[in-house]
Amino acid sequence: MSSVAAAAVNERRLTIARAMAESIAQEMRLDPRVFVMGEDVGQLGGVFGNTRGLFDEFGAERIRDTPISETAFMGAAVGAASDGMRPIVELMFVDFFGVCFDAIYNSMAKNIYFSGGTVKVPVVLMTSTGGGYSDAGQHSQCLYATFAHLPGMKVVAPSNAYDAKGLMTSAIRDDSPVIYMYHKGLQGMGWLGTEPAATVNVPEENYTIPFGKAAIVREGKDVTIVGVAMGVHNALKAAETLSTQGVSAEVIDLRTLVPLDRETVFASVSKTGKLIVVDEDYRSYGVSGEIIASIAERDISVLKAAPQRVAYPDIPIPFTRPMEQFALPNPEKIIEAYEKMKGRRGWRWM
Amino acid sequence: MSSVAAAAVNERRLTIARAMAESIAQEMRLDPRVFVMGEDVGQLGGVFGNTRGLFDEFGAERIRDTPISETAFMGAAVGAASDGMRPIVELMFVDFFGVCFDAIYNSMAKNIYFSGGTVKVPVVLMTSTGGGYSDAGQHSQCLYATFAHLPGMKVVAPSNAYDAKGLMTSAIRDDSPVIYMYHKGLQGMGWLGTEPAATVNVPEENYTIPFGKAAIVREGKDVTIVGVAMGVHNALKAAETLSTQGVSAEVIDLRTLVPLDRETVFASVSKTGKLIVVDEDYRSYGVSGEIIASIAERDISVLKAAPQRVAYPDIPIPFTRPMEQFALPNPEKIIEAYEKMKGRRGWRWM
Amino acid sequence: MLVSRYFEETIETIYLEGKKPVFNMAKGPIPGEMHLSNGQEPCAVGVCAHLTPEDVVTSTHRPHHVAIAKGVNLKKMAAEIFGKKTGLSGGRGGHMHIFDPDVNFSCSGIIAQGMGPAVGAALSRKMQGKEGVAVSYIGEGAANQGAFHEALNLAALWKLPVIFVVEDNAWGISVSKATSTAVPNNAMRAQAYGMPGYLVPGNDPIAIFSAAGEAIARARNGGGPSLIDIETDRLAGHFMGDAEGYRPKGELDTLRARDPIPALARRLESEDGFTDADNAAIVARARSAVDDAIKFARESDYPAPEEALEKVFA
Amino acid sequence: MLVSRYFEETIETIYLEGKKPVFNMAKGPIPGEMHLSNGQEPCAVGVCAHLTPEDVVTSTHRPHHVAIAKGVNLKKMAAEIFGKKTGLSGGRGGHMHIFDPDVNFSCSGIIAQGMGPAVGAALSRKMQGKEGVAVSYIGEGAANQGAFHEALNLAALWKLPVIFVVEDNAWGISVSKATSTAVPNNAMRAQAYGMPGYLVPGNDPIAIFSAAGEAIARARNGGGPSLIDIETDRLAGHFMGDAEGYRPKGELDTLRARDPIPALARRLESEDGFTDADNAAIVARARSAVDDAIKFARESDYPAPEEALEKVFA
Ligand SMILES: Cc1ncc(C[n+]2csc(CCOP(=O)(O)OP(=O)(O)O)c2C)c(N)n1
Ligand SMILES: Cc1ncc(C[n+]2csc(CCOP(=O)(O)OP(=O)(O)O)c2C)c(N)n1
Ligand SMILES: [Mg+2]
Ligand SMILES: [Mg+2]
Repeated sequence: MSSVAAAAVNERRLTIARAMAESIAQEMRLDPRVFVMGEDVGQLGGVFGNTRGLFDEFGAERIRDTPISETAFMGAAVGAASDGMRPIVELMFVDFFGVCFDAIYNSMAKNIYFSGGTVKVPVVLMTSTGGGYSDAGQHSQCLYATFAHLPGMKVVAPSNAYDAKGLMTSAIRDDSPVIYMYHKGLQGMGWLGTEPAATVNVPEENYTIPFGKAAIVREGKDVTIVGVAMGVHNALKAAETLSTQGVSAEVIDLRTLVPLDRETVFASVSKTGKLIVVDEDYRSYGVSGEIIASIAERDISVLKAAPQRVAYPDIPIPFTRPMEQFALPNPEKIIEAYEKMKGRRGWRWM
Repeated sequence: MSSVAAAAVNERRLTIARAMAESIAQEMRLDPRVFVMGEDVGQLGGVFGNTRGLFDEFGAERIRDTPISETAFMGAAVGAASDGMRPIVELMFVDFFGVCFDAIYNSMAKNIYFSGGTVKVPVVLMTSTGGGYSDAGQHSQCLYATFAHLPGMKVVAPSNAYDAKGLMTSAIRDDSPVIYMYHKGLQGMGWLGTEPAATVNVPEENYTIPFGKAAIVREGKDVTIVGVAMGVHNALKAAETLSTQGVSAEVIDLRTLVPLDRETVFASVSKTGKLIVVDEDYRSYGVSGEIIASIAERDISVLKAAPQRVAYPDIPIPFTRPMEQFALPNPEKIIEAYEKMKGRRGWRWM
Repeated sequence: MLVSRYFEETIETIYLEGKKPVFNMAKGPIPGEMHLSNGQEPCAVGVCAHLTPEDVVTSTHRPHHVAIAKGVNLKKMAAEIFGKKTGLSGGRGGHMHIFDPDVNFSCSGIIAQGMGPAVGAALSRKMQGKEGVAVSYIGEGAANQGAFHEALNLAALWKLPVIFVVEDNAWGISVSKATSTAVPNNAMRAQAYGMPGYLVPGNDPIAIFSAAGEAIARARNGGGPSLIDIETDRLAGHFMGDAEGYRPKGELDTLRARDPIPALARRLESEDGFTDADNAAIVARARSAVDDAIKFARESDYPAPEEALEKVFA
Repeated sequence: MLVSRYFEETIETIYLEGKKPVFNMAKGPIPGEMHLSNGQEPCAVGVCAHLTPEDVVTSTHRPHHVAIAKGVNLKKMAAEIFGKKTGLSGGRGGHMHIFDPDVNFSCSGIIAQGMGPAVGAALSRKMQGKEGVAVSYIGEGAANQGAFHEALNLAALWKLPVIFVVEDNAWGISVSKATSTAVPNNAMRAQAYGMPGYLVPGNDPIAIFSAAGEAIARARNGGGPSLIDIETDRLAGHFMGDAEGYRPKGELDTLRARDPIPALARRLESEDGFTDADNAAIVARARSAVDDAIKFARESDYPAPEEALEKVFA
């Protein structure tokens, strides 16, 4: 069921934070092995609200506040998962991965392989991403490619509450580690400011969204704009503006970076001939390069113009508003990228 | 001075390990602020030989064995560097970055920016990369893109001893953090097996090699093969074979990933029309995607065929020889990539 | 303590500008997270009173009080917090990334990640034969981070002039010390590194001053590192906007009643003949220093957006 | 101990096949790094003798002795070390990545990174109300890694049934304990977490057995974690190919003279009437178990290269 279809049958609008919490609660009711561990996930309900209400329902054993010991509790998630539990762990900001990444990328991600598949590692690691509210260089990063580059982790990044719930349910039921990256600017926490379009109708009942299936969130024929999480909203806004200029943009929400739905992107670019990738993660060696290369290596003849990227520059994230806003992707930059395509050598109108 | 020129004037052949140690020793003699910290760098001379002989000359104060406390000593390097020293730290295997990456990517890499340039962070972090000798999934990775993706670190990866020395000297003299990635299979340690072509003539005197200048290590006109470290040797071998088939391949050694010399690659591809990227790091969201995207976004009309990548598949590195060798890039795969280009839609002979 | 307290109170007011009626961190003249240090001033002054600009201090996400005690340029710090061009880093760092090399002050927003750098700075002093000790501040929550263990071991092993200061305000965001820490205090953990550990209860600047004096003198004399564990109070929320629903009822009232600033004034009055006039003079000095700094920050220009691209490398 | 010792000796011989005259790790029937456990057998058997297959053990880069004591399938382990299809993971993991879920054994080649998983397994048991303790092995070098601190605190805080075992062989590759550790032993660090710490000198399996018995019983009875610090000897190089130039002259001779295996035989002879015939019988059983395992490994097929692409996800 697509987001659009969901909206038709259901009138209940949830924020991403509440959609995540609802999925977790439903899975916890169904499966006693599911539990949550992390900093401030208990009584506080998570700094970003995605465990709100769970402590009251499930108590301190299953909604477990931890010390600020990410290496220990990420490792503990691996051990508990291999021992039959299904932990959901929270890394409060993805920026903090550096204090505990070994437990994640060398154990959580690889133990299935190292054991030849005899050990399962059903961990969901949920972590907040993104900036835009002046939280500076250690609290605003996306780091999508940092996780997606390394083997053994599925990587999920919802752009709206409907997907957030379905992807969370899929993640909890998966026997492999899933990195669930939620964007603070979409979370629906008023104090962070929020993108209203991320708060959508969400069915009350359980449902799953398969990994590796991108969503075409707007159809079009002149240019394909690919994004994830906040990038999707920037793309949709740009598409709206472009449509007033007679340009029909197709917008693709990747939804998961691993597995990556190259097929859907390729099919779209085959149709439109033009590709723009929007990414709030750092530009070089990242998502934008991967998407462009995935198309180019398969068949460059589908590209009717040099593909463009609108990504975060290769700089630490600055605190001050003028600098941060300057550096962030936005709809204007996407439109500019489209305009630029025309001026480039390599641009050939069909 | 190019490697070829160096060979002409100097008859002294060094391994990369010895070239690194020589550069470090020379800089330590010139500058009392330079010192080395890491595990087994002292009397043992480094597990991979790059501090051999230094302990005897400089003693335990300046060639400093550490506990297995990477977070503390990476952090200490940052603190010492900001206080006027010029530490060289070793992370024994790059695979271990996960236990200490915060100190690296959130402090070492960002403190210059956070301080608005008022603090300098002259750290060289040297670390071993690469597999091929069955050291399995936690001791064989390259992780080039993991470092190159994140802002604030220069990333260097020599393919031969001449470059190794010059790049090390540049790294030590740089006021910004430099990640110096040396490939175990090029290091010249007999016990690891070694690529003989990495051991080349090295001048005894000091010299620097600028960052961000790729080297054209073989000129050609039909296809551009881009690589780094071990990838360069695979590319050169493939080029040799291709030449017997009448195909003239140009081989580019990137030498540094940050800064990345996109100009040289673009100029070469503009000439040859065809691009193959060789990368021992994981395929997705990595170096190979970045190089291809860098060309495509600039001007797709220079690409006369779909660019190809020969990279490590998105799997943890297997121990057993048949599996590991199957997964590694090699000259045959490069030749195959060239062959494949012809069969593809998107291939257009000039 | 007064400069620090007035600074925080002033920041608090300004921070809320533009964030009402709906609190939104992104808005107002000071956007982003804001961790105030109200109540923890004794930890800052009690230790830093022994330091010179040459000494090194690394601090945390809650850095203002320590920065002020260490002598960080107040105007430039205020301007930094406002994101202005005249700020310490021209607005790139912000409130959690205060760097002032003139007085060897820096901090990190990542828990416990100032510890390694402090050890390194101390190593640098030792290797260069230069004067100076390094002081690393962390919270009691941070003391359960691996970096704590590694840094203490390394400092003790190499006998470096470092003083580790734990500001134990009993909370790490919403997680109490009892929920995070297997032992009653962190001073006892010093034994695990063979270093002296001091437990200073009572949020008492004089007691802190005395413990710190001993530890710092030892470090200066080549006697190696120490750990000082200070029981202090966080009088504000973890960050601004924190509703503090996790605090036991009445806790805040108790803490406010023992606010260290009036407590010290009372003590000075009774013990040292400190008068209302003395107090007024100090208060006035503090206010004017803060007001000047805030004025400077307010009146300074924002940097040009494109400056974001500069200063990535040295 | 005998199975383990013969296993290592056999591996040692085979490892060198194809690596002469020039030692090259990449060559021979067993490529890659090889960390042998000769001399450390008491740490394995003294603790694991108390365990059932249900109990969880996490080990290190030097895992064979512990794996054997824990009851890991010897044939499949040998085959894994040879990189064969019949190996525990079909050759994907190799010697540093021995996983046998049938007896709840696993390891990591990254220093101290088995500790968190052991804590998690113990948490799992506690939450599920299932039987079983978790034992986490590390070396004395690893005890200076941050994970040590975090894992011990978490285990103590949550009162989990974990036993942390430090195999102190006095070396971390070429770095001596004195060069890496600020305190004389790691047992004393247990205090920093309010948990009992045992120091067991003498590389003595009986003493280890007795300390472990106490600690494991406490864990089984809900009494929470303990730390056991064992002074043991590494009779081989750090890994094969290590020339050990860093060892003080004569050290190896001293260690060999106190090899725990003959020492135990002598003790059993004098104290328990253990005879030469008893010894011969045990030796024969051990040899035949190892020989069978090695034969199985040798005769097994290699996996197909393309299998490399399988088992990345569950
Ligand atoms: C490694 C890491 N984990 C988590 C956080 C998020 N965080 C910021 S402050 C904080 C609580 C810190 O508590 P404490 O160390 O006691 O300092 P306090 O806030 O009380 O001053 C947490 C968990 C972080 N910044 N870094
Ligand atoms: C985080 C990390 N750092 C460094 C290494 C490299 N390394 C492998 S074994 C070893 C020494 C370990 O010493 P110890 O813990 O005493 O175990 P032992 O080898 O003596 O059994 C080192 C440094 C590693 N595997 N992981
Ligand atoms: Mg606190
Ligand atoms: Mg050891």
